[in-house]
Amino acid sequence: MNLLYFAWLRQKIGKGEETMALPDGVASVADLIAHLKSLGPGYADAFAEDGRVRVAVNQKHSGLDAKVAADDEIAFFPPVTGG
Amino acid sequence: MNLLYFAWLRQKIGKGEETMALPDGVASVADLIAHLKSLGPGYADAFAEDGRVRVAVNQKHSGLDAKVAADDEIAFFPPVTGG
Amino acid sequence: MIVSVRVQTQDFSLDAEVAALTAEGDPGAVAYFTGHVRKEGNLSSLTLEHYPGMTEAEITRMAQEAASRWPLTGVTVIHRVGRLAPGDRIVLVAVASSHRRAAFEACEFLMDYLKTSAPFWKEEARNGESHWVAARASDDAAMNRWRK
Amino acid sequence: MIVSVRVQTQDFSLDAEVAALTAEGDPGAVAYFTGHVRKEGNLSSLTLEHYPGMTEAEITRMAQEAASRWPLTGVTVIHRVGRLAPGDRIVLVAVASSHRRAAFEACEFLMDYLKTSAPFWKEEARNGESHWVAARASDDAAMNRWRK
Repeated sequence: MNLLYFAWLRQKIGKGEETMALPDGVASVADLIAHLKSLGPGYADAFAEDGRVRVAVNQKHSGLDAKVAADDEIAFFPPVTGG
Repeated sequence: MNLLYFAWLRQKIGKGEETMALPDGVASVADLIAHLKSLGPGYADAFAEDGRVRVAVNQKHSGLDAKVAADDEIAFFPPVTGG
Repeated sequence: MIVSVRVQTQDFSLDAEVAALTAEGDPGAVAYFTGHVRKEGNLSSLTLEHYPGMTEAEITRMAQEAASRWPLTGVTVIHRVGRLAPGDRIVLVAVASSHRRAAFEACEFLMDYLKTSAPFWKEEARNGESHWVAARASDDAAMNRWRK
Repeated sequence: MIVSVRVQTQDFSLDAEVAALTAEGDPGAVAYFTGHVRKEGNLSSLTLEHYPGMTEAEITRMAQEAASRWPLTGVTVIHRVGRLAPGDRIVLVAVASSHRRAAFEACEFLMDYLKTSAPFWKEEARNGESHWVAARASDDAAMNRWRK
């Protein structure tokens, strides 16, 4: 899967994009976040408050219960502030 | 008084502006319209349907009961269609 | 507050007007409206007449009323008169504010006001004949939304 | 219907955009909105980030949703990204219709949508320090007006 991080998530994690094999036991966005939090303090900090993080699966706004698969593009970002 | 006519009132009356002494017995816009109707067929045609004519006294939208005086600027016109 | 009201025969530049409108204050939001002569069918031209003096005074009064209802930093109203061709721009209303909702509402209010209260009259030429455009009840209804 | 959606670093010309937007169909009414970087106090710059691909797709979807709700002849949305200075224009939404109320409503709808759903993020620089702008509950409330 291809993971993208924007705004302060990108800064906390230290990169804007990474490719990752689907981790064992990960079936939903919530599972993926739990896995990412275990990867280091930057990830743990980025996802410390789940409520502040938004997610898009294959460029569509999604919820924590959305399913994720090996070839998905999954993006994490703060609430949007354009316009 | 200075009288102004706009749009189809100007065309029916045949002029856009005229100066007139305050006619005897004319105290309101309604009185003035009754007087103007007597001045000829163009005037009578222009004011044939009172409901279609709007009036401004000294450049302020006014009603048929507004008072008129010798030094007023009184304009007659159709409902506006700008914008 | 910047208030610029003009009745003119020539066209206008939106970019120049917005630069002037936003030169003072700190508006984060500008809402605009332009009205255009229809290109439909057999319309060959539109001629606009106004009441010099009263028109400018009415529009300025409208702009001040808008500023009393919403927090605005500027209002620009340009209304063209004379002979216009299909597709030409007729009118510009631009409203600057620090709040986008205020800018939108004041802009819509001013357009409704212009349609129902500013002394302008439109004459259409079609197939070699001219006729005066009739006022529309829907414009009066739109204006009535704003009555307090 | 004309739909033009661009995410770009450079500024835009309102006059050129309106000419393009009104080239097709017969819109008598065009409503616009521009958002500008505040000039207040100690803000030295604003930097905008977006999600390439998703952003353009989201805005295009929004434009189509607007066209399904109101009778529109065209929609133009330009959103700038990168580093902007105080007073710079950030965004343009322009909506053409044969009905002015439809143009105003669709324009306001699209702005509310952009504020709450299009993937853009603003970072402000003040006094040598940067911070990410927080989303505002008032923008969510504005968007909720349009939910069916």
